[in-house]
Amino acid sequence: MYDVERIRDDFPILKTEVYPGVPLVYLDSAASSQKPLTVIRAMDDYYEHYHANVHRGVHRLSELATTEYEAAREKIARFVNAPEIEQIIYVGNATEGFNLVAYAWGRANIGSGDEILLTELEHHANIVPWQILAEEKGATLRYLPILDDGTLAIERLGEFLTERTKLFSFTAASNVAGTITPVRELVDAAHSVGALAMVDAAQLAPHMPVDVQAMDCDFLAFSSHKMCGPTGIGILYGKRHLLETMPPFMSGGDMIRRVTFDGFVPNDLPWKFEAGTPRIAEAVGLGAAIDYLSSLGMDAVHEHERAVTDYAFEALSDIPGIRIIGPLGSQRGGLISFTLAGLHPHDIAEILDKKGIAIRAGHHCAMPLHQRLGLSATARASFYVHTTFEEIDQLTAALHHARSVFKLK
Amino acid sequence: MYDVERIRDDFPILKTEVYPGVPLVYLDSAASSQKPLTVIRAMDDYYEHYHANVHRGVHRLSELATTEYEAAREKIARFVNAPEIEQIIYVGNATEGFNLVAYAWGRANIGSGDEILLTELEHHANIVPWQILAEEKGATLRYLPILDDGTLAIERLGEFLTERTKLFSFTAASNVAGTITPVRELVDAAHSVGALAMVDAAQLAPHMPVDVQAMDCDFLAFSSHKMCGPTGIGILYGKRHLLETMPPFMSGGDMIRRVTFDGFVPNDLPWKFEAGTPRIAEAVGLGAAIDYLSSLGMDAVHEHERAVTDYAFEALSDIPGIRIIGPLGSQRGGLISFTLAGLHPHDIAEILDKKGIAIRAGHHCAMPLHQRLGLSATARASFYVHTTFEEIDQLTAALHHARSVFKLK
Amino acid sequence: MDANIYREQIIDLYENPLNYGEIENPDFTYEEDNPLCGDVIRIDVRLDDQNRVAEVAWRGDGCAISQASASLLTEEIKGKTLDEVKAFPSEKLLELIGVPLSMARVKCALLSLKVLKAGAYGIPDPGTMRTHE
Amino acid sequence: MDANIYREQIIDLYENPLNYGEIENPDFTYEEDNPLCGDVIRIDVRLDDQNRVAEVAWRGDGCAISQASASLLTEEIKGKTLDEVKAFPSEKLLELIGVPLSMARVKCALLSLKVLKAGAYGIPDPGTMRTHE
Ligand SMILES: Cc1ncc(COP(=O)(O)O)c(C=O)c1O
Ligand SMILES: Cc1ncc(COP(=O)(O)O)c(C=O)c1O
Repeated sequence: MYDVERIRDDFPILKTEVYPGVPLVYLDSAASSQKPLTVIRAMDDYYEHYHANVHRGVHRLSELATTEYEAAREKIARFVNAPEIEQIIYVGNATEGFNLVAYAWGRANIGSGDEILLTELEHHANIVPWQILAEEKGATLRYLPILDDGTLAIERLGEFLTERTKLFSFTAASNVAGTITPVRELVDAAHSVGALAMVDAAQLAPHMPVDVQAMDCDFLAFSSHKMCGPTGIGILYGKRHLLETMPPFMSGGDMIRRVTFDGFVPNDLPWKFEAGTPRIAEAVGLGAAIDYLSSLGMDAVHEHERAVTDYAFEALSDIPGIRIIGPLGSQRGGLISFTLAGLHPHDIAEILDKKGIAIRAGHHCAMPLHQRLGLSATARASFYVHTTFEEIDQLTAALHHARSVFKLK
Repeated sequence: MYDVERIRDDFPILKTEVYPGVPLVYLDSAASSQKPLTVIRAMDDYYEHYHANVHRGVHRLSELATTEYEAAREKIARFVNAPEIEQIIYVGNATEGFNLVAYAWGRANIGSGDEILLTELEHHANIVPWQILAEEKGATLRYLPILDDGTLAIERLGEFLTERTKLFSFTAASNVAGTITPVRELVDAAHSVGALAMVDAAQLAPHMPVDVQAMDCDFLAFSSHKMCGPTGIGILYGKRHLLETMPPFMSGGDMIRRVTFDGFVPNDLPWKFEAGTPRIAEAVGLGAAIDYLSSLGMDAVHEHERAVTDYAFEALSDIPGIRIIGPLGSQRGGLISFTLAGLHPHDIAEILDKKGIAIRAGHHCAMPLHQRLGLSATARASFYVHTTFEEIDQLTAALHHARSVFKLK
Repeated sequence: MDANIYREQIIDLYENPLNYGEIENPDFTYEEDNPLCGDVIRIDVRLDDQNRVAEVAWRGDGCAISQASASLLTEEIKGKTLDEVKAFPSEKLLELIGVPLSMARVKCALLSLKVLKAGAYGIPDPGTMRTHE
Repeated sequence: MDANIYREQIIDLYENPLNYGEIENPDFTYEEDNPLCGDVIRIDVRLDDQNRVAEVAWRGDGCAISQASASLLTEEIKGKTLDEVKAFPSEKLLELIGVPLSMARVKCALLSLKVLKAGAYGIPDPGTMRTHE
């Protein structure tokens, strides 16, 4: 059984008081999740007992550090069902995953007149690197539209995927509308016109089982800090033949086999893409986060969030003047973005904060989507493994209170 | 007074036994330094009490996280005497600092026939990004030679710096020869032909006071993990007018002011160069490391290392068959690379490891320098704030022992 | 702790803003947003022949703090000289708002002043900005 | 704990390697380095008309483990068929070396076998490699 109270005990921060006497109600996991103690302690253990630089050392600490650094990679490979461990590249965050592909694959493979297809749902991380690439190469960006309920206009794919399309990069789960997209269907559509498919799993990997082989995607990126892991690290998965034929992105130590004054020979995968001293403690922490999530079971995590989200959807729907962005039910991940007539999202977040409730207000790094929705900002409550029904009740009550502060009827 | 025993108490790992009954003698700080407890605890405190995503949040945790993230930047700015806080860019490691400049400044400013001057002392981080850039742009790399004692052939600068030189990028302290270079003199020489000057401070910032204004350098990079801070973060400093006119490097959330479906407007400095969720815990940890080093005083740190290094130099010089790389005395930082006739560096490191002594063996990410020296590998012992004379005695004894294992006379 | 930053006057000004609108042929005009939250404010100013603020109007979209601040600021600068506008202290505006603000909200509160000063100093429009309405 | 990985035989082989040298007109030859430490080994092999190893020689530069391993391996494969060479098990070589090795040193120990097999499978030279001597 999924015991949310026991799970809450795993997260030290949930015992924090935000203001004297005001306990934390953390409903901002989509921005960044909190960390269980095991993750924090795994990094402490590293720093207190076996920190050293990896790969190049003969001595014992370096050996231990290298072993744990690579063991974490293996855990991640298993977590997303990657065929081979070498297909898991450590990067700084999901954003760097998109930049790596845009620089290393994109600059070698995108030319004038080519098209890159995105969707109207995307986060800036999956827009701006392609804007820069398209501008540099004379390529064109297109955006698959959404319907008014925040789902993709799948039936219009045929208009947008053409033989000029070289890449279709899309989110598996929207951080604003909550929409869960039909990844395999979109990947197949991309492949059917000879395009590659890249998946933004930043909001998927923390919440649901991920299977890159079942998705058949060519690239996939996500961030550690949204899935119980530390800041400063993210993952890029890629198909082997693509990673092998791509030139390096960042260069320096570790990513080389050999350097002379005249040139260099890159290292094997995955190190070819990991330049300089890597994110060692961060990999150890992410490995511990993967262990933690696996111990809960990603199916159970998803089910818990579904229950909480359905409950929240219903409760919030009754608030006068509310507009909830995105679809209902099974097509929605564990978050709800909304506006309240007569109350700016910032003011909502501020009033809730004083009651200890942390939600986010703004464009959530998805300005184009907000423009499409005719909004400049939304308020967003997002849920995770430790969210309780009582917290949803507190949220609902606080929103009613906010309306009364602003004297809304 | 500099009390090394008290300082050793600050580092939990120094109490570790590498093998049962064999305490750690850590002489590999140049590869990566150990961390004082205050640094580890600062990150724990962050994760246990105020972790949240920065910059975009109204709620209290986000406010606290943002404050600490930016406070660390201010500490770093003060530590290197940067004129303005916005000139401090958080990157993943020193290597990423070079890549950022090579991509963002280099691709806009280096053309066919231009020259980039490096030196024969450089680490791969300060070679390979320029090789890629030069190849792409049809530019030429040149290397200022070293003399046989590992110091730069400064008197030949006139041959190598010409009006074709657009950038002179050089190390302030070599990670192999130990050489400390005359930074201001080299920067002035670069400026005198209209070239920019970039300084590799990866081995300087941990050990000596750094003053970017006194150096007058245009760019400077270093890594947190070599200076008591966490892995996963480094610093790029740049002159303001350069950073302002450079295009972004990585793109996505946070580095933008505004995004539409058609384009984007970059954010102000320093965030223009920090895409996606940043290295928040890592910045907090680096801030604590700066506090720690400042509490010791960088002059005192340098003086202590000088004493230890001089002592080690003398002791090692007496070992039969030893060849010490690099200069004597005041031109040397706190490390000694060497070879022993009849004993491969790897075997030395292995035998020392069994006695708990961690040194590094290999090319130390400076293969071209090793080629220049006619060596494929060296052994390197490197010192830091916590290194004692007794540890040097243990090193010397262990090297005599290694020779006896290999039956060398 | 309660949401005491929302005192009566702020909420009144949010609902009934002062000086809201546009000026035809202003002497200067400027628009800027707070990129981290999307708040946006545009201010138009017409000066009289003594370089005093003869007419001022603002439009915008954002939270109660940023919008109330624009009302309070535009009200306050009427009749002031261009030099006084350029020198208008941030502290003064925060005082007019009169409630304790966190760091993030201080940016909201001062957006109107940033826009006003940019216009007064004649800074060119920084990008492709546009009110989201 | 003492440096027991350096048993007598390893050190003897380091000082007096077996089969050290070159073969003119080998049937296959291959060279590779361990990029993380700079150890490098080149192996030349001449086969007889039954595809058995008639002559083998190696050159290289590196630690006692990698160099002793090359002596032991080349000694062991004399007279073996090409197919036996291709199938030569790593465990067998580690057994011949006969001392406990850490992960990093296992790579040193197996470098010679990696080079031998690459040559036996006819893999083309992977880069601009060259012995540092
Ligand atoms: C002189 C020098 N430059 C650059 C680097 C690169 O540092 P990092 O690997 O942390 O990027 C190092 C350390 O490895 C170094 O010693
Ligand atoms: C859908 C989506 N994609 C990408 C990102 C970027 O992640 P990060 O900021 O960790 O690089 C985020 C989170 O901010 C996100 O929600």
